[in-house]
Amino acid sequence: MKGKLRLDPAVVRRARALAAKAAAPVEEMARTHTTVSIERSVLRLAGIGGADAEQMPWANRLVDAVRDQVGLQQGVALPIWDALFRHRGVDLVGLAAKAAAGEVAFRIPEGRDRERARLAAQRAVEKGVRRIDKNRAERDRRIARLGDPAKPWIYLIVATGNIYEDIPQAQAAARAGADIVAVIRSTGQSLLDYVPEGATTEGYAGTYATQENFRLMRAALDDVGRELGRYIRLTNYASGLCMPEIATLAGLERLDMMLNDCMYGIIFRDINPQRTFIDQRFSRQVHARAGIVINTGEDNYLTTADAVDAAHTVVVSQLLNERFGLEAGLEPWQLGLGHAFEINPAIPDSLMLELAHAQLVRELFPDAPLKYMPPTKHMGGNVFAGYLLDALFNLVGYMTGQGIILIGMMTEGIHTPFLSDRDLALENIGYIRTAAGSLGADWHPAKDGVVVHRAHQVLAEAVELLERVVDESLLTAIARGTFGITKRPADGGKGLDGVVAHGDGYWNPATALLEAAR
Amino acid sequence: MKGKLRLDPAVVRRARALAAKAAAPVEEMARTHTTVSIERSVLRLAGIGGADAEQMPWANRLVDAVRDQVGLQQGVALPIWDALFRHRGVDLVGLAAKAAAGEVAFRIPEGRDRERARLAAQRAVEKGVRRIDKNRAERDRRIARLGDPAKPWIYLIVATGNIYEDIPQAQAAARAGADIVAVIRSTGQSLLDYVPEGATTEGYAGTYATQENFRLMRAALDDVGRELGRYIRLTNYASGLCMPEIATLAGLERLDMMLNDCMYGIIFRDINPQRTFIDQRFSRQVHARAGIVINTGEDNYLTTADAVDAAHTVVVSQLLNERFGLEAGLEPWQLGLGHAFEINPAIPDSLMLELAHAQLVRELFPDAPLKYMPPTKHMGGNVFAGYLLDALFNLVGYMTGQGIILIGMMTEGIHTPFLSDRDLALENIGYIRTAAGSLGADWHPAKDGVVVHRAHQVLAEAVELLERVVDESLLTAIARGTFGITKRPADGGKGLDGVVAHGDGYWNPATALLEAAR
Amino acid sequence: MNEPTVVRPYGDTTGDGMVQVSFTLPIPRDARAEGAALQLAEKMGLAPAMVVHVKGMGPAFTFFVVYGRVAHLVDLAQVTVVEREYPLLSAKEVNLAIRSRLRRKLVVVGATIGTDAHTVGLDAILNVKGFAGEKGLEYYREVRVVNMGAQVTAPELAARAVSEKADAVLTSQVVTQRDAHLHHTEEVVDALRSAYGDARRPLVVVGGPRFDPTSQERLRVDRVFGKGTTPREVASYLVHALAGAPE
Amino acid sequence: MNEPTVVRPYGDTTGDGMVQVSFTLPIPRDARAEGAALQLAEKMGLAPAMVVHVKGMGPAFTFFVVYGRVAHLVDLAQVTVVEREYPLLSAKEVNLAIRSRLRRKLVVVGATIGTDAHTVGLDAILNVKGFAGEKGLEYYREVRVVNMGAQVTAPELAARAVSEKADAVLTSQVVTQRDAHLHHTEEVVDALRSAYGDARRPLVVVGGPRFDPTSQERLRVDRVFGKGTTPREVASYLVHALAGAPE
Ligand code: B12
Ligand code: B12
Ligand SMILES: Cc1ncc(COP(=O)(O)O)c(C=O)c1O
Ligand SMILES: Cc1ncc(COP(=O)(O)O)c(C=O)c1O
Repeated sequence: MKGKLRLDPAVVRRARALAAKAAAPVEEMARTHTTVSIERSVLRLAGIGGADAEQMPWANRLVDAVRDQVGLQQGVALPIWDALFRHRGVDLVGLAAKAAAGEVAFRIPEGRDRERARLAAQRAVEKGVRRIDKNRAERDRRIARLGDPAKPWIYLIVATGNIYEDIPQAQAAARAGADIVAVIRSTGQSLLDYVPEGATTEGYAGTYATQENFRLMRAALDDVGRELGRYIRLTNYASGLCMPEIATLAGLERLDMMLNDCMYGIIFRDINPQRTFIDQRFSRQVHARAGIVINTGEDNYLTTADAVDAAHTVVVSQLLNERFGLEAGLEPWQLGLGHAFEINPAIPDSLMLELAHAQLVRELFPDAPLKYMPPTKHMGGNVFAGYLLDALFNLVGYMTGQGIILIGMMTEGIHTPFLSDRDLALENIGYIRTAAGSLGADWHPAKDGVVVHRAHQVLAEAVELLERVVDESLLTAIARGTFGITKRPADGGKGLDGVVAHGDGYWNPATALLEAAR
Repeated sequence: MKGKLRLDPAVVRRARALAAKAAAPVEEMARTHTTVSIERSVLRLAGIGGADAEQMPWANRLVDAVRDQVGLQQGVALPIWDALFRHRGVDLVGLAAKAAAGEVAFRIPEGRDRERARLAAQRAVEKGVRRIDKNRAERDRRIARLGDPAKPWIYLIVATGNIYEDIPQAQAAARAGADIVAVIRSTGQSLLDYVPEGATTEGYAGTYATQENFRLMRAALDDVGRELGRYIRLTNYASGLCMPEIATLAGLERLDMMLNDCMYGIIFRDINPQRTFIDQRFSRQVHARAGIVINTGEDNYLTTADAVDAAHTVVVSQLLNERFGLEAGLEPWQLGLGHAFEINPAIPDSLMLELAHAQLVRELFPDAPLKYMPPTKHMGGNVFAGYLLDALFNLVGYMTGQGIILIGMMTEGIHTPFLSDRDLALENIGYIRTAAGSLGADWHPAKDGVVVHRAHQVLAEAVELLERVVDESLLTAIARGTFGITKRPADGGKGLDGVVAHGDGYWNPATALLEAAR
Repeated sequence: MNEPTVVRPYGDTTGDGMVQVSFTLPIPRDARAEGAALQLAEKMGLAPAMVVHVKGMGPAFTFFVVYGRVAHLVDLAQVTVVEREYPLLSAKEVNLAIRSRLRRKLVVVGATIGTDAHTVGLDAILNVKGFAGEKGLEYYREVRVVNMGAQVTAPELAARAVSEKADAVLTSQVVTQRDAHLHHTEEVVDALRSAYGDARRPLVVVGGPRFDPTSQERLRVDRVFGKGTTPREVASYLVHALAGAPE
Repeated sequence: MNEPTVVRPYGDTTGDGMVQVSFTLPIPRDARAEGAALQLAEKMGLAPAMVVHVKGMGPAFTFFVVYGRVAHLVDLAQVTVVEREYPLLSAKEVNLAIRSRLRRKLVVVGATIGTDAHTVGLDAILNVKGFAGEKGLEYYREVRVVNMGAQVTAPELAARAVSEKADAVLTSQVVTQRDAHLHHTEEVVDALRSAYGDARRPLVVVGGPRFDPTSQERLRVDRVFGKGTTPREVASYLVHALAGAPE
């Protein structure tokens, strides 16, 4: 079937081939490097938790100690499980405490010692992987029992900064119709090279992503899901300096979706590109195992760039995110590729252009759930106009069969959402769904009309841009400001010092387990 | 061309034939009766104006005097112009004053006196008709010079009760984008069997329709139209006990559109059915001459009846309004047939059903401008929900090519519009037009889909109902509550005492002139 | 109960006091406009207030949207609740009460008064069809309903009440511009007084979406029903007022 | 001029005083709810007030929409207008003024501070691309712009100001939750104080959509720019403050 837009399959194939070509060198880099956060993830899978008196997680203390003494070229697993044999009766946290006090001498074990450490590490990490597997089965079981809501899933954000305010708001959102609740992180968390610990009450414009907060919210949503007879999905944010670890914690605490983009941290948080690409691969391997749906962040480009001018950059980025995702083991149904309704409402035919963009993405990625983001940039203080714009966004979402609809707030231009903003937003999409949910079936863009023309144009521009990216390399393209008109040189940004090339004999029990399974 | 709904032309023809059959006896009645208001219209065309100390118009005084003395079976023209010959130097107002003081003895002139009176009356009424003709030409000239806005025309209401508050609001509305301004009448005016005089400042929920108010508003809209380079149309309300006179005043003061329905007064104001049918015919003859577009009131049925259950009654009434209109000399482009977006938004697929209704009417009456009314009944106190509902109404209006869109107010469920409500409403439709004005071209209801199915069903129900109406007669159908689930017996309601059967030799110079022209 | 009795408006955090306000000022959109809006917001108690939207409407008016925090407290203990002082009865109970205590049919005469032509609300209470799934008063076997429709003058209504020996007069008023509903209600009360003189006049019940249900004394009527009234509430009230308290 | 200086809100008639209000109360939607909303409306000065919409949101919150008349007057004479105390210059004039009066390039260091990552506003002022059709400061030949981007700490900014010999430090703050923008501004002021000691510190200019443009004293900065600021306003201000008053 040709689809409503009559896209040329040859052009689509060419676009995918170019994306694979552009991604290849970066994939190779990711396969041959590790990062401090990947190594910490190994320990987290093996059960490390908690923090020292300065609130620095033990995972960080232990990895830093290994790094200081023997480097990370071989990974942390071998030196640490080797040390555990030499410090009988001590668990990972105990070892971390000792190491921090300078009481552990790490080494790269060889021969039988190496084998012994390898086996112990593997067994320890397997425990974590099994817990992830159990969570995945548990999710499937609950969905089977409670039933899965019809697509598009309605996605709502809570962002009070205080997990204990978030919980009632999240439950209220679910009761009012949300299928997915996302807890926005505190600004700045993505630049922390550690994951805070415990239940937190003091975030700015969001709540810290911590294992305990994950657990509390998971339990709260399970409760309300039971009450409502509907599985409520929990979402958080991986992208950032701790992408691998947060992905790991998400698997351990049965989160269902994670914001995880191969370039978001680079463009929007000025995280080093190499660090990001290496981290994203590991994090996606964990997501793949956990059955988590990732959400990518192309929507963000349209907040700094113009949504018409930069429409093709969204498509290019989606093709790259798809490529990196599949390479890491994600299935197509796990690719919640992002895009957004951000065209200036003052321009003529804006709705037709939005339909073109949304339908193009729908047809390019037929199996992906697609995360569709509401207008933000052109939301001002006129809350009535905002409510209307959100309604048309909802309509386009239904007409083009998006999988995940992030609910727009009429007060987007003003403040983080009030309880009532969210309730009104749900009424908004509820009305559109009931009244016009099936309008898309009667929508057939004319062969030579605005919509078809625009979709073809965007795809052509995407192919052209991909050709340039292949030519100059992805890292150069990023450095030149290709995405979100933000320039990020390959050696700039935060976190490059956490990147380490694999040495001969590098070994990571987590990667080994995750890759073996495929 | 078959249209989007694939209506069967044979069914459409049958519906029209049935409407003509149902209308025929009523048309015959209208041709053979007069009313006090028709007779007063003759005097108004001849230039009578003003009122006595009790604010009763001289037109009423004079017609009542004739009626008391000689009856109206011959019309008022002959006895009055006869009397004028016998009271030299006295004009119509003077005669009315004398008659009220009991100083005039009317008679039915015969022979040469009759001929003389006839000629004088004709000459006097011709003056009024010429003024109407001049106004029509003036309208054409202004439109040619200033340009006519593209359809749909945006129709806005002012309703402060005070003509001097109405004027700035109307001008503001035009500046903000209104193509048509309607001045709602004070509640209760339609039950007055006279037209108040002068500029008025004290209406309830509307402003009295008076010749002076018409004149003031006309001038104000001409001013703002010049400023804007766009002809702004002025609308008022004819239906009511004084339908013929208000239609006449509208022609004399260059109004452009008039609410004029063959049954509205019956159903919604409890005016006698015979009176209404007789009055509507004359009033439409005047509108035809004046080049005024009428707006019918089928939308109102959906405020007392359910918009889904009663959809076919709207179509039946439109066919009747069309039939009566054409019979009275209106051209198809003058038939602003009314309908509305009043389906309960809580029911599934409500937008699809609205599209079906609106498109059905569009295809049934391809040359009529169609007046599309916004949601009112399901507008509550949630102004955000209301704003959204209005937006979807606007969208349907554009998608189905309506000619005249009455702008919905988010505060419909609360109060008569604030200035800001109107401004927001115009922003609402402005956005829909700019963003989605061309969506209709890509809308093709599926052959077996909800929309097509619903449209066929409504048309079939309309034909069925028309068959019943033909069988039992239109007056009986009305008495049985067919329209707006309101029962109105043929002898009930207000104003029957103002109806008079033509006697032998009945003569009305206005009808004679208006009918001669065709 | 240890529920708090004093609360503040809630935006997204307990106690934040956030409210939204919009209004038009009859001033041009110029340098002063925002300051003028802030002044009004301040007088309403918003501090800090944030003008988030300013729109000039023609040369002489400006529309504003303002968000802000109010310090006002809402004391729930001070809220006067319009408690129904009578039990809500089923149709059966209503009929039974009338039969056993009034021993004849209860007669109501209903109308929309004055120039107001809105009948949907009145019909919702009177017609069999009813409202919100409840049948109207016509459905009650022991109630005789005279529905005069709309546009009825106060003297016409009073005369009919006399001739029908009405136990209760029910009036509906929907148009409220220039307080039309209040004036028309006064006219009804006066007309009934002159029709009945010192004789015991029927119960006067008024209804409509913009009436304040606590205003009966001000309006000199027996009962006021506001928006969302259901026929059963009215029937139960009539039984309570006219057929004594049920056992 | 005989313009009125005292006005009231305008619904559809001069003097009607009508306003719209919406808010949430942390109470269930029960019999008291509407009364509670009216109490708040009354405290805000709405009399009469009309609760037109009541929506329970879960078991513990209720949302209200209220319309009503306020008696508050707005006295236009009392409105303090933030008058621009400097003339708006063209790019040419700016360059000329700097060249002739400062006799060297004017150096600005800009950053979004703290954990705030919003750069669009800062870039709108600094980047060539500019805002609302006006080119940003980079476009001015006599201005040297150092744009540090976002997520910059106060000490980093202060250090860079010193090393670049900044004439002005421009900070942007968009996230305002828990008054983050105010706290971060304080941090900048303190960091500059410790970096410069008693030496003359650069001009401190802060901007962002939720800043109150009259708050410079409270914030201990030189100038505050709010929403909708254009680069030319900023350039003109810098010239005014750093290169003396133009002739
Ligand atoms: C339907 C309607 C009409 C229909 C009326 C048909 C008819 N036969 O009734 C038509 C189209 C004819 C009409 C005309 C006009 N209308 Co009208 N109309 C409405 C509308 C859309 C719905 C009203 C309704 O039916 N509500 C449903 C019923 C069930 O609710 P209700 O009336 O509140 O009744 C309930 C309670 O109040 C109570 N109740 C009511 N009466 C009684 C009586 C008793 C005894 C008791 C116990 C209880 C009770 O019980 C009922 C059930 O709960 C409203 C807008 C809106 N969405 O509310 C405007 C509205 C009422 N109309 C309005 C106006 C101004 C007019 C017009 C003057 C012009 C215009 N703008 O359209 C004309 C002239 C009417 C006239 N002369 O009176 C205004 C009134 C503004 C105001 N507050 O003053 C409104 C609010 C619209 C607006 N925003 O401008 N209208
Ligand atoms: C774009 C955007 C983003 C982009 C930012 C990309 C980038 N590189 O800048 C992305 C997607 C990354 C983002 C992320 C987040 N955002 Co954001 N974002 C926005 C958005 C949609 C537009 C902001 C914008 O670009 N405005 C356009 C510019 C030109 O306007 P401006 O900033 O006001 O700047 C003008 C003036 O203020 C002034 N000015 C500004 N700075 C300066 C500096 C100087 C020196 C001068 C003189 C003048 C000046 O001049 C400028 C030109 O007139 C707003 C919502 C909205 N519609 O406003 C939310 C918004 C600002 N974000 C918000 C939040 C909370 C976040 C997040 C925390 C999570 C979330 N909810 O999305 C994250 C994390 C960000 C972080 N760590 O800081 C909130 C802030 C709430 C608050 N008041 O505290 C908003 C209001 C959305 C909301 N309602 O929740 N966001
Ligand atoms: C892909 C992706 N990751 C992460 C985030 C959130 O990141 P941060 O917590 O840094 O604001 C976003 C937010 O938009 C995103 O799109
Ligand atoms: C056809 C028609 N005539 C007249 C009117 C207005 O009549 P009145 O002034 O009696 O409210 C309407 C209002 O809806 C109408 O639809």
